[in-house]
Amino acid sequence: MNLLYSADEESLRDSLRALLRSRSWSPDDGFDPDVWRLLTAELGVTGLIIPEKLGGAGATLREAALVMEELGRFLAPVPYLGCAVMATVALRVTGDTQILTRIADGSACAALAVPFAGPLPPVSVVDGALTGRVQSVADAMVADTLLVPASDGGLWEVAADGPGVVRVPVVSLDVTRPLVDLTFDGAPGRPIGPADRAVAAAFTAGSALLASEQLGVAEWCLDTTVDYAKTRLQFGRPIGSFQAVKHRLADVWVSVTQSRAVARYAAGAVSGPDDDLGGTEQRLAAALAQSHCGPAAVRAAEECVQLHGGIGFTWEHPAHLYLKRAKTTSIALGTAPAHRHALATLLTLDAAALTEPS
Amino acid sequence: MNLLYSADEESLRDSLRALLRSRSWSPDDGFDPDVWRLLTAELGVTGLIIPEKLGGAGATLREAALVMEELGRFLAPVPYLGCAVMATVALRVTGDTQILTRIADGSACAALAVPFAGPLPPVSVVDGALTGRVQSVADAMVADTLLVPASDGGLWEVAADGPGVVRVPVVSLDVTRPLVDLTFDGAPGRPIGPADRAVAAAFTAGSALLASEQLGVAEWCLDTTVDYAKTRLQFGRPIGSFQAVKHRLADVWVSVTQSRAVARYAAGAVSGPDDDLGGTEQRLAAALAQSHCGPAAVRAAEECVQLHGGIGFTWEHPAHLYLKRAKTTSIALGTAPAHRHALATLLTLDAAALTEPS
Amino acid sequence: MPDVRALARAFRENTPAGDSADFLRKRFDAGLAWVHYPEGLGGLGAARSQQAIVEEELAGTPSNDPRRIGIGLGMAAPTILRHGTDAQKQRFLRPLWTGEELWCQLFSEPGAGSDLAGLATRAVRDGDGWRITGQKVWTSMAHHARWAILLARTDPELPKHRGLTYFVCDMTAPGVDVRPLRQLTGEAEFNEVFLTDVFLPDDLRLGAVGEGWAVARTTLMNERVSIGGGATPRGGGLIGVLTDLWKTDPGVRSAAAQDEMMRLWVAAEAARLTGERVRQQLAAGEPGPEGSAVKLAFAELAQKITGLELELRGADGLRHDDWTMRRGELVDFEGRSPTYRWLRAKGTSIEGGTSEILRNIIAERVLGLPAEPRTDTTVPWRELPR
Amino acid sequence: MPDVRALARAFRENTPAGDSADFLRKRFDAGLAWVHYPEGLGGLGAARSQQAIVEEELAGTPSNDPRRIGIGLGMAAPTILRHGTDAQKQRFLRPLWTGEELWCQLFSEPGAGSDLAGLATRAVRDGDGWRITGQKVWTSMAHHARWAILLARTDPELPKHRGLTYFVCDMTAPGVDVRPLRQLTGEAEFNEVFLTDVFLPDDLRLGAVGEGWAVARTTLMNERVSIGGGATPRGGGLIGVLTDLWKTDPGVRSAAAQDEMMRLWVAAEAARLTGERVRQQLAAGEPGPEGSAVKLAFAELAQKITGLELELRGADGLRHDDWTMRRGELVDFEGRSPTYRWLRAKGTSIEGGTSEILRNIIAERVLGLPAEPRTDTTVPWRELPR
Repeated sequence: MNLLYSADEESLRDSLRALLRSRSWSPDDGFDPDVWRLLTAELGVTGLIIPEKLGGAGATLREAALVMEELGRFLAPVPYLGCAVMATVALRVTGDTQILTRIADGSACAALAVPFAGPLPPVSVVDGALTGRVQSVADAMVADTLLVPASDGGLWEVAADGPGVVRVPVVSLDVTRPLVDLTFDGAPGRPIGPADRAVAAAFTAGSALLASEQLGVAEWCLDTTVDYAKTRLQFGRPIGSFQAVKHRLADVWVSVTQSRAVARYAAGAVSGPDDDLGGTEQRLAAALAQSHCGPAAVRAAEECVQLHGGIGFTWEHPAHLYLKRAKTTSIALGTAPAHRHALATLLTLDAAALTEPS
Repeated sequence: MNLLYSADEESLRDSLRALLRSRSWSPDDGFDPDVWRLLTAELGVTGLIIPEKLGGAGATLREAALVMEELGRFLAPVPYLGCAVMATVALRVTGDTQILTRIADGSACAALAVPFAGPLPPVSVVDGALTGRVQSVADAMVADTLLVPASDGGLWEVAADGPGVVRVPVVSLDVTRPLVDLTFDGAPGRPIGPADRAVAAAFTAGSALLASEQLGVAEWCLDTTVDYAKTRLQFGRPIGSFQAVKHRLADVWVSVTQSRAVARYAAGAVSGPDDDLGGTEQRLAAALAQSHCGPAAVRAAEECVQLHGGIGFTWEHPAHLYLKRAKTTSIALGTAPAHRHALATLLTLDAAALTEPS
Repeated sequence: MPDVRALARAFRENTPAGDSADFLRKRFDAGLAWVHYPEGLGGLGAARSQQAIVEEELAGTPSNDPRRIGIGLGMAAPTILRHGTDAQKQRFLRPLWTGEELWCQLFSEPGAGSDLAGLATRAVRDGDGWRITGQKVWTSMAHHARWAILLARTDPELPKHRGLTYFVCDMTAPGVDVRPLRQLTGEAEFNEVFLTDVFLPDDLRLGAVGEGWAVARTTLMNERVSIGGGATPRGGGLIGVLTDLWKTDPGVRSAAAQDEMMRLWVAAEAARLTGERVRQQLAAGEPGPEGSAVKLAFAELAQKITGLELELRGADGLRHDDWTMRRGELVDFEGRSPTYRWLRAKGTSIEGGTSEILRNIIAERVLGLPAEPRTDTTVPWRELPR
Repeated sequence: MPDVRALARAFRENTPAGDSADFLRKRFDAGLAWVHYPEGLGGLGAARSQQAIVEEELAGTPSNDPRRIGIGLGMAAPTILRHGTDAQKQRFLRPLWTGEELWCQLFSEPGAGSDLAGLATRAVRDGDGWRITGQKVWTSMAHHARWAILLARTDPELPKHRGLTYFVCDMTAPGVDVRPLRQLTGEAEFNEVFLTDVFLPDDLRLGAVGEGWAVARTTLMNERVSIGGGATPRGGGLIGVLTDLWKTDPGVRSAAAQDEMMRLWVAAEAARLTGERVRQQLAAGEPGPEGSAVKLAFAELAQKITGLELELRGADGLRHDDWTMRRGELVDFEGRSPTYRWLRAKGTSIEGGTSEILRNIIAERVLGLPAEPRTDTTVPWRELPR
């Protein structure tokens, strides 16, 4: 599998950076509607993985991974993961065209109504309406369309501001990706297909691509810390000239370098036909990606805070935003230990499942 | 509990060091009979924890822990752990006086016929004679008396060079504490009491005191590496003036400092009456000691090899002997994960045993 | 040797405990504040270990709040005792100990964190006093403090350690501007303190002009000793929070997590026993450097334990309690949300000497490893790159 | 651009494979040894990536043993190619590649490990040649080698990097004494080489007098590139040994150990994919510094995986296979006992550049962090403390 960036990807990266570099966000920004609009209108990346015949760019998840990487690096407060990756993949799997067309042209923003971490709660269907509670949902505050896996086995389209839907913002640890608690109380909706495969595919794709976001986060942390270490003087020397600082940054670089290979592999693995998204190799690549890239981002962010010393501990310096993003993503869509357990199962190494050798 | 060294202990330490400093061992020495004799005759430490009325010094396991520490520091090839700690504790618990009297006057050397790591194998009793195999037994090559837990529930005294006993030396990873495979084929013996409590007490005492040996090993590694780092010049400076080397040695010092507190605590915890040796606090202290001090010694030894560079990787430099001792002791009498599991059970934190909260 | 127990008993019998401040002043005057201090300065010249007897005998009587007076007690007092004039000792120690006057520390600056001796706050002679100008940072309690211990540069032409002078700063003096400094927890537990032409009379100078670094070493040494902290019971503190969660919430349990939790339990217990051993050494009159091992281990553990707690909580670990800016003066690791604990713990390896500086100190002062080649200690401060 | 595939096919069709050495010499002369080398020197001046085509076409024909000729191939050859005279290239490259003449490396010394440029072996002019005296260590293959690449000091009055000269050392010359150096595995995989007044004619000098360091950098750069190593399949190598044990021996399995093993599996797979990405970069003509990440990770992983294996094996992990001193030339991590693996792995973070030096290089050359203040590069070598 090709683990490098293509020329097209590098060019997309340049465009994204040019757009994102011109913005800045405060620790209180949970959503930047302008950037979201520009991503749709100028770069068309919200419809990147939507088929061309539905108005999208018809690209693969590899390119979307590149977008995730840059959004992570800039910590752009936009619902790309929830809408343009996970909801989109779920819709692709169900064969929906209506909503995808609207996502592609920027007139809709969808979110899967699933907890960002933890098991799916039951949402029951009575007389064509939904009732239930789903907590800690990502990217749903700004969505207009909710995709709800219901207890009838279907994935339902529900208008986010429709009757019977209450959205309560959560005080999120990561304020740049706000969570919301959803309550459905007889909310009308429309089933668009079976939920199981769609949601599973969305999680596999989401886990695989979240690794690229984590890579971007880790890269920002490393770059920022290296820059600081070159210019911050203590004892008459840049602190980056001290060997212990060097070695720790070298170790972070090694881990980020590995994240790049792992994230590229995961992105490539999930870039085939949607039918493959339930495959062993895809799930393995996604679990590997989360097992490695999540902890790697946390470590890079922790070193960023620590090596900045006091200033890294302030509200004013952005390091804490990356720390919070890194930690929450290492929990979201499954913690590293949970992904390692999944890997053991996929590799037939799980002790509980192994029988005596013949 | 007093975690410091008493004046008597410091004075014992001085005597031990004076004796041990005058000796040197090659990587091929598995036993030094002269030192063993001197430890008995000059310092009387082989009978340290044997009651005075049996000719011993009537001291507690705290003092024996101090001996372990110094033997570990010098890596003295003598069967102190096997004979003067574990076999002696087992004999104390069974109430034996005969063998203890002979250990105290140096005329006997006993060893528990149990694997240095792993579960007890069955040794069966037929017509008052023993049959079975016990592999990887420590300190048994030089013992004249074997204490064998047999399947009748008894602890048997068997003459090591008697009929029906075959001892085959093992190629041991730690050549300074050679292991031996024992085969009993109708070996005559004498039951001296029930085995269960005696063996369990010996393991608790052994685990607790092995931590002091591991402390001594780690101290040697730290001291030796610090000395080397002060004198080895590269790039025109002592390598110990490089910050990364400093920080790693500081971390080893922290871990050794903790080992000292933990090992002292464990030694104190097992220094009460023999009846207490099966108590929760004693088992907890022993498991804690092995959970911390084993890995700490391995780490100190690994840093010793690494920071010595090429010379640390040679047969000629003693670092590898400490590395091998550290690693084998971290496996012997239970690995750190096994001890952590025991701790979880003792603390009612074991998930399997925890029931739903009421 | 004074019979401390008898004195404490007699004091308790003879002193009405009605007014708390008055009781504490009387206790100070009776030499029962800190018995190892000299007579007349709150002590009896007794052994430090005798203090436990006093605390035992006076248990239940009015007491100062050790967390509010911590900086005064741990840092200002020993420095004043060692380097102050008689007048300074008489003036400052009693209200410091009773808690009537709180203290803060004006040492760190934005450009002088680990490299404290590189600080830039200037003190310039002005008649019978000094004019102080500069910016200090990471100052807890500054908004409550009556006094501060202050390190300022009196001679920029000397090498950096030699141009410093130590002052007591009047926090009510004109030109002292205290501003909250918000941290990644959302709280403002610390302050920035801007000093603009603050006048301090010369009798607020502590020690000789140019001797500030030597005086500050007394302060810093005592800071490190006091950081070892008090006794906690086994399984207490942050590890207790984690094991309580484990015991009460079956949803967080898994075999892999159990081993991870037990690793932390072992590390916490090893650190706790090390702290216990440090206290025994102190009590035996054999203070050692092991306190720094306790601080290093605590910082690492606090971060790992709280990090694991968030992981175990899963979705709940993504939710914070409150980002409202507030003045959090006393750190409460156990009372607030798991996310607060985790965030606040990140400060433990930075405040009171970073873990990096602590490792340097261990390596050089405990292990005796050679110092790095340095050039910043011999040239005039003014010429140093900044 | 030569049609490499056609040339290789034609060569295979027209060349009898009876005598292996003869076949390899002919292959060299046909430019199919290393196609990116110049014509006449075993190559065709083609792209490095074309070599894969040759290997494909010549699969199954006689080949050299890459492990025995590794030092020659990876270090001596690129250095000779870049810095050698035409005569040297003609003389050395062919038998080096065919394996008829093996090579070793005489760089490290007891007093110059990480600080290679501090080496003390002297080379003194003697007529039309040089007299070499000194001691080298960690020399693999020295007891088989016909030639060595040698770094020696020709001018001790110059700063250390500037007084070095690079030679080809004739290992059969009088005064060359090769002695086995026993390692903690019990084996003697390496040698000490004592050089006593060894005469080397001046035509064995590689590069100009005093340019030894620049020449050595070519060697070292190629050593680091080659250390990235070849492709292994997922789950292969040491992690495969561990998972095979896990699969076949139920006694080693536990929930805690499983998570630990899976951590290592993840780390091994991450390192493997990183190596794969490095090879893709090389193939795409964009070599990067990521190879050093692979070496660092491999060293750490090899030690952790083999250490866990011993733990899992319990009692069996206490038993070694054989301490007999032997000449172990080729490292075999998988064929010998678990204890051997574990011990040998300790060398992976020392040999070929310690992990510490590698981190320095990453920090300074990749991340661009400033160098430490140095004094050893400007004074004459003779005056340096040793």
